[in-house]
Amino acid sequence: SADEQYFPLQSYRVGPYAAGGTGFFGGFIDYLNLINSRDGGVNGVKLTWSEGETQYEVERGVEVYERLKSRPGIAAWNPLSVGIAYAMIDRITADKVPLITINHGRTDSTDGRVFPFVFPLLLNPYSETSGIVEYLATREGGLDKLKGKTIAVLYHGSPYGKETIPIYEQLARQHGFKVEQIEVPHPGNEQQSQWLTIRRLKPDYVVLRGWGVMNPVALKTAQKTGFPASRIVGNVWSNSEEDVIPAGEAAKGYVAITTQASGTQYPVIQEIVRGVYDKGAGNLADTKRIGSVYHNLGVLNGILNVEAVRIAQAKFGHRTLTGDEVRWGFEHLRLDEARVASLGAKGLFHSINVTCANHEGEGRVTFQQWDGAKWSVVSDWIKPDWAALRPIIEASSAAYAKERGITPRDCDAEERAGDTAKRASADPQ
Amino acid sequence: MATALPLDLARPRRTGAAGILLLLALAYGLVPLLGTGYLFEAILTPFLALALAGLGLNLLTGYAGLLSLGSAAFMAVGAYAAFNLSLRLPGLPLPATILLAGLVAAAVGAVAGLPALRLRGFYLAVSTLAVQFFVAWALNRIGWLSNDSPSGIVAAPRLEVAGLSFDDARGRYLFSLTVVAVLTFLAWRLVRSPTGRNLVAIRDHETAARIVGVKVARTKLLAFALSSFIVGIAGVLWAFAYLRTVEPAGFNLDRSFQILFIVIIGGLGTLRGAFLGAGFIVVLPLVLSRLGAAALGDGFDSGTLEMVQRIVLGALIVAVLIREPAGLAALLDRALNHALRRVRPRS
Amino acid sequence: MTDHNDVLLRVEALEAVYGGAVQALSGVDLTVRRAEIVALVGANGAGKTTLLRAISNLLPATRGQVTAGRITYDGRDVGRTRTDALVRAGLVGVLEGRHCFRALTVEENLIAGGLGRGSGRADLRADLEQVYALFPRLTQKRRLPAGLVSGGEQQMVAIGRALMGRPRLLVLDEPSMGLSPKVTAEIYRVLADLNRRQGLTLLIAEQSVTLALRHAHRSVVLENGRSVLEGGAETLRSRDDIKQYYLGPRAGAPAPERQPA
Amino acid sequence: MSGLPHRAAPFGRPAPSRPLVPDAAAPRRRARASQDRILTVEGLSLGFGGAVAFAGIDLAVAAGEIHAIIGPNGAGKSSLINAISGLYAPQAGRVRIGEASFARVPAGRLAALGVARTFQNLALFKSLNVVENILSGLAGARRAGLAAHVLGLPAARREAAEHRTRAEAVIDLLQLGAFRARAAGSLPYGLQKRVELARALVAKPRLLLLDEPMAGMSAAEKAEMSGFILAARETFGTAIVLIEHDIGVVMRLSDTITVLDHGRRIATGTPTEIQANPAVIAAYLGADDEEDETEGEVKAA
Amino acid sequence: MSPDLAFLVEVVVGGLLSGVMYALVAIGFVLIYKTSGVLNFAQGAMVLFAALTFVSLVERGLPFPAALAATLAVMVVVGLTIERTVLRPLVNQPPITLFMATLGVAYVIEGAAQLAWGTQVHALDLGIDDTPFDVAGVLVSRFDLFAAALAGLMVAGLTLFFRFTRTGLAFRAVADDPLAALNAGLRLPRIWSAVWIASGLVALVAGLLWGARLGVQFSLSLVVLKALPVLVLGGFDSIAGAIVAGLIVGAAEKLAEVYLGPFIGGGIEGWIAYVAALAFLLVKPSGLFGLRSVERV
Ligand SMILES: Nc1ncnc2c1ncn2[C@@H]1O[C@H](COP(=O)(O)OP(=O)(O)OP(=O)(O)O)[C@@H](O)[C@H]1O
Ligand SMILES: Nc1ncnc2c1ncn2[C@@H]1O[C@H](COP(=O)(O)OP(=O)(O)OP(=O)(O)O)[C@@H](O)[C@H]1O
Ligand SMILES: [Mg+2]
Ligand SMILES: [Mg+2]
Repeated sequence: SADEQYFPLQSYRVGPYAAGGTGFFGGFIDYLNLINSRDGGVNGVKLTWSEGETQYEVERGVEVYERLKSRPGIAAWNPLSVGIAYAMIDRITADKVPLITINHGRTDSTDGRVFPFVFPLLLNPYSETSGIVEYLATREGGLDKLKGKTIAVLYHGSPYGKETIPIYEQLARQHGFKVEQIEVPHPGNEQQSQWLTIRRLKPDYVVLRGWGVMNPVALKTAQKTGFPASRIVGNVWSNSEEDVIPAGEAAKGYVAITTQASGTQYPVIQEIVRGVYDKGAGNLADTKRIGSVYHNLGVLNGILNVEAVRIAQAKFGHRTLTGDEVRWGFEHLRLDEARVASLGAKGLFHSINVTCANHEGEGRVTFQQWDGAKWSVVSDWIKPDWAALRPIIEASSAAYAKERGITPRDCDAEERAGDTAKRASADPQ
Repeated sequence: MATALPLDLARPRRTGAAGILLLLALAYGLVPLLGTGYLFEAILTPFLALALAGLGLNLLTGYAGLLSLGSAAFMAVGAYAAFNLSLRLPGLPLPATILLAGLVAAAVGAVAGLPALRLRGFYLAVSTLAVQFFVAWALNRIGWLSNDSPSGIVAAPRLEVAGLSFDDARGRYLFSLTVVAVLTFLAWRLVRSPTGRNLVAIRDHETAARIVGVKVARTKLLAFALSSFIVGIAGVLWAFAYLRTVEPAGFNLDRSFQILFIVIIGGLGTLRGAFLGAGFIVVLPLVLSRLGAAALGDGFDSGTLEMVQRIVLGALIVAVLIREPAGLAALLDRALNHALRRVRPRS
Repeated sequence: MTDHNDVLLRVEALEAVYGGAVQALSGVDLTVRRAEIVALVGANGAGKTTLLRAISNLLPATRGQVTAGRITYDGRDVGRTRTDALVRAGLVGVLEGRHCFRALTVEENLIAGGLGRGSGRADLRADLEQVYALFPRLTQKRRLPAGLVSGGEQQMVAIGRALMGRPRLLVLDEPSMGLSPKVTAEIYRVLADLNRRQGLTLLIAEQSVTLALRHAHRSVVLENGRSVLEGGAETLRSRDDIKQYYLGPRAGAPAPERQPA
Repeated sequence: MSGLPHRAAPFGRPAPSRPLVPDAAAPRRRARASQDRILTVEGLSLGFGGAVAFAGIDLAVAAGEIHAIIGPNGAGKSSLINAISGLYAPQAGRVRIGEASFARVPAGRLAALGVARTFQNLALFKSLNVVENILSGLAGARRAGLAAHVLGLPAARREAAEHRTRAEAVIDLLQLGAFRARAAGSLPYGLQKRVELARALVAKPRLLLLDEPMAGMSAAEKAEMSGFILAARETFGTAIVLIEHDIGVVMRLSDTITVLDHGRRIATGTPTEIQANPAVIAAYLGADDEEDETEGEVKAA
Repeated sequence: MSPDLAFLVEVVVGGLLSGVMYALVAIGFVLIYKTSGVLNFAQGAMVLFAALTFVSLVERGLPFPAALAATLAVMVVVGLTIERTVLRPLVNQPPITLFMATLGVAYVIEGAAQLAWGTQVHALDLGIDDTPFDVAGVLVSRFDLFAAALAGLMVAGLTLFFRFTRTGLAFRAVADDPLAALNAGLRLPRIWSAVWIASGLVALVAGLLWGARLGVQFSLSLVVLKALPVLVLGGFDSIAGAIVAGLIVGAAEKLAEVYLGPFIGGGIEGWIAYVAALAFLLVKPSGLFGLRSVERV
């Protein structure tokens, strides 16, 4: 049929964050390409997309949004930028199109009752923090062993960087470790004083909540001040090749959180290599970057988007869906390990279980270590402490709802009204 | 600091007035009728906000000759002040909020202007960077200012005046247009007042200005305050009418530079320069990228396109300056004079 | 006398505008022969400064532009020769309004004049001595930034700097401006001397016309951007209207017609 | 401001109604009679580092007097005026302007003290047009506030109208009408000097300090300018301190002449006295005093 | 040494060494300012461009010296082009116009750099070990020492050049009054080309050293923000000022961050240098060694 589902891409391939943007949007496009060329689209519905360059700047993101929003058949927006995502929340809510902020975005948008169209899939800043603490506990041999330890958090001097300050404090109280949070002013190309402070504090671990150039500089300066890289743990924006390669030797042994493993060994990546790159249709100019962190994240993002469409199609029919219908698909995005395996992504990521009330979907995290040439996974799939986080999230979303005069949805009622969909999603096609 | 000004062009005054009326009629009459959401949301609203910021900076840099790289900070002050005022004084009507936010920005501006009493030129310019970075740091650091939002990004309140909602694309455009029109009118009155003359006098020859009785220090601070007032309100428009979120990152150094380009490219010391400059900086890149996309196809690598566009934009800036160092306003005047002479040849 | 080799500078039907709009020159013809002193005479705004800037090819730097006509200096097309090349070819100018390097000391200002020509150290030293001999006042001020010395001293610096370039054709824009009568006389004496002994050619725009005419061999009158009269200094001195306007007023008689541009 | 004589003469031509070189004797007599000193300088000294700009200068200027200061280049004339107008801080001595006496004149209050000046190197507001430049000379006389002007309140309007009339009167007086709307920076040098004079005059100062107002002018223009200066004195009773190198002009215009050399005052007296003073001739005029175009007249005077 | 004292020394030493890195960037600005009175906004772009060109050539298999030579050549071409297409037509324009023009140049260079070499992040290994060694309890990095030595050499070289050649005089003359300089026969094109080439080379050195530390990527152009306070403190037109102020700024900002940060909040490094420079300027408005602006009426 002539049906098409359209993905407007607010990509950034220029400017300070170009490397991340190129990898992520490259992976996303590669996966969409794969679906089109291998399966002829999703149930015959072709996937289309176009890009608007944002340079990671909010107003350019808005411009691209306004320009592309009237195109037919928009499935979802995937800006991969906190600032742009924030500026879009009102807009997409009014226009009834889902906004996917995979691995980032507003923590309280996890609460789908208040943010019906926003999906911080797999990870939000709080679950990331919790995941990191859980991981450090496994290294110490149990959560109780954290007691008395000192963790220094080196954060980027921006709203993004500061966002996890309260949650670290809370987890420190909860688990009895000491946390020292140290700010690095933007852009972070000078960190001598921060690392000297760290040297004096002698923490057991340093968590890097970094951004862009701040990461390699942190690793280099750590080396200069004699802090071992293996005791530095990077957060989700400090986990890519671009963050470690510039640091050279100094990055060897550095560990970072991730929601998706890197490497090309996964069947879906192999298919992309064969089905897309070998035909000259690959998006990455540099094929060495296939399987890199951002590329795999882009592919994973593609999988999640496509599966949401597929799930929604099962309910609404094999045709171009409206944004609201795709939203429904995201809200029923349940990929268990078996389904993940059948998608060729076993080991690439763990699973996801999005519900009306939980737009994050309880993604698992894992930790990877840089050996100077590549990342390799060094931990199990770790479960953040969702139960502890949920009340904080709900408090925050409730405040937002109040401020904006939003009445939270009644998820149970909605679920009862449309429970046929559950079966549809669980049913592999 | 010396400024590039056309010394030789008498502006066609009458044509100017007619032109402005025509423009206003278009802006209020035709554009709201014919415009699309994209035009309002992605072009006109940011254009108006930045033009207003340019207007404000022009008072300082163009008229008073004081170079500032801290405009974005004053925008931020305006935006955050308005946010906090509307949050903490819920009953306050929006126009009052905006006015007060402007006054807060003006106060900060006056303090930031103190170094101007001693410093000149690029020394002053670089010292205004202290303001730029300090404000960003303070907004980031003092949680109260962003209502303790963990991400530091806060949503702007809705645009409502006396029960009238301006919360759709067209409404936001008309709201911005009105604010800009009113402030532009006031700025126009200002530059033609003795104070406006004093600003230029200080720029052109500070010693002579002092001798003829201009209160130099006071006037410089006044220039900072007035400029920051307008720039602050531009910040309110930027945050409330355009982005609808308020976050420090949007008011970074790049924005300051952008506003400075607007002023210089548009024409220092002319009010219309701010609008021409904003047109150049806001609209031209969009046109370029549309042209590029049209020429090369939609699927073309947006990054490459962007880089080509950047090169073209840079080259255009240099070209405009070479052609007319006094900026687009002078270029336009010259073209107009030329056209007029064609139409009415002098006898 | 109209031998081509003899003509050092020729200006033909020159027109010039500022800022693409203001017509400053609209038809100037002028020849300067070797070893000649030519006085350029004209009211405020007649275009003297503009003409002299055009001769040094400095108009583009002041947002002006030659729109028609041509200037040849010693066989070179001035419009196509950069100012520095002209200076090295011996065409050196003194700008109106002094234009000293204000942050540089008086001596550095003078040296800069020699640098343009590419003088060696020894030459520089010798030339400096000459300039100091001409303007003893500058000797005391050599270490002071030129921006701080008195107006007349700045004028001396400007003239001295031009002399440091060892000109063959020296183009002076109002050299006597702001100088005391004694110094003015001295400057003219020296210039006339250089002219006589070394064959220095001089083109001088001067408001103190008596002074200029006393030394000039010929003079050219500019009016409203046009050269209206050219002749020996004698002829000019004998012209009543010229005399009236430039040499000193007699109540009641009209001055030459001028119009604001 | 209707006291100014209206001069209908076209630009560039001397007004036929009045001799171009007026007889300066009448006002001179009047100035002598008047005892009210407007400016008194006592023992004023100024040096820069080691160099003396001027030392121990005494000077007295009465209301309506034209007092010329002459001297070789670098004698300290401009520095003296700068010190009187508060731009330089003298190391010793006092300056009395009207009733007020200062060790350092506050430059910012100069206009309020009724003093205006022109500068040796043009100090116009280049990008303002001629009218605006002249209006800016009234900056010190402004009463209505910014808000009043922006909102167009009656007080501000009245003030603006009054200032405009005053500016127009000066434009008429100095025959600048044709250049009204030209940016000052684009005018030829001589006219810029005239605009500067206009800017100083518009405030109707009690004391006017002119630093080489006629440099770069032709003889006719100088004569014209002399006429303007005399007219200014005539209409406002302004006392004028004049620095000028054209000795003919100085002789014609001034009531009193002070001669500086190397920062010292070497003579003060009437033009005739000065012209006969051998020290002055040696220091300034030069022995063979032939270069000045108006010498004949001077001798005749 | 007591631990507190050792720590203090370490902070100061670290600050001084960082300061040298700032000075390295600042010198590029000084060169341009010296001949045109303009803050060269394109300096950051040139740092990026030089480093990117170099590293891309190395990655394409060129040996180190060949890549260096090729990059030098490229920077020469860039300098000449800027002179020809931008400076020459804009001669005798006010500084603010030229400032704007350098911005246009920055756009072109940034665009061209990324277009030519891509937006990848590159590692740059100069082969200088960055592991610390211990001097009486204070860690010092070899790399920093190397950078300091290089900066010192450059400053010394340039200072001598300006002092003992008449080029220095010509530079100052051009910056002072370009019209008069033209009129005096100074060869502005040659001077400007020379100085833009020189600042291109300084950009290359800064780009290599900073690139080795940050990785060669877009953010490299942001190092100029570290150089600006150094510039105002030292005086825009003084090379020696750049290095002295670099040291002061480096040490001051580290001390402030470490000892003041805990009280007023961390991350103050971003502006404290500016505030310190500003405070100093209020006492001496043209910086430590900057030329006073000479004005009289
Ligand atoms: N930079 C400029 N911009 C615009 N117009 C100018 C500029 N410089 C000069 N003019 C105009 O060009 C004309 C000629 O001026 P020019 O300075 O050459 O006269 P001049 O004979 O040297 O006068 P003066 O005796 O006063 O020095 C005048 O009308 C003047 O207004
Ligand atoms: N700000 C200053 N710093 C240093 N020296 C100065 C300063 N101002 C003036 N001088 C010196 O003081 C002396 C007197 O200068 P002044 O300008 O008063 O002379 P003048 O009598 O006006 O001369 P001219 O007739 O040439 O204008 C000069 O030698 C000058 O160098
Ligand atoms: Mg002239
Ligand atoms: Mg003087």
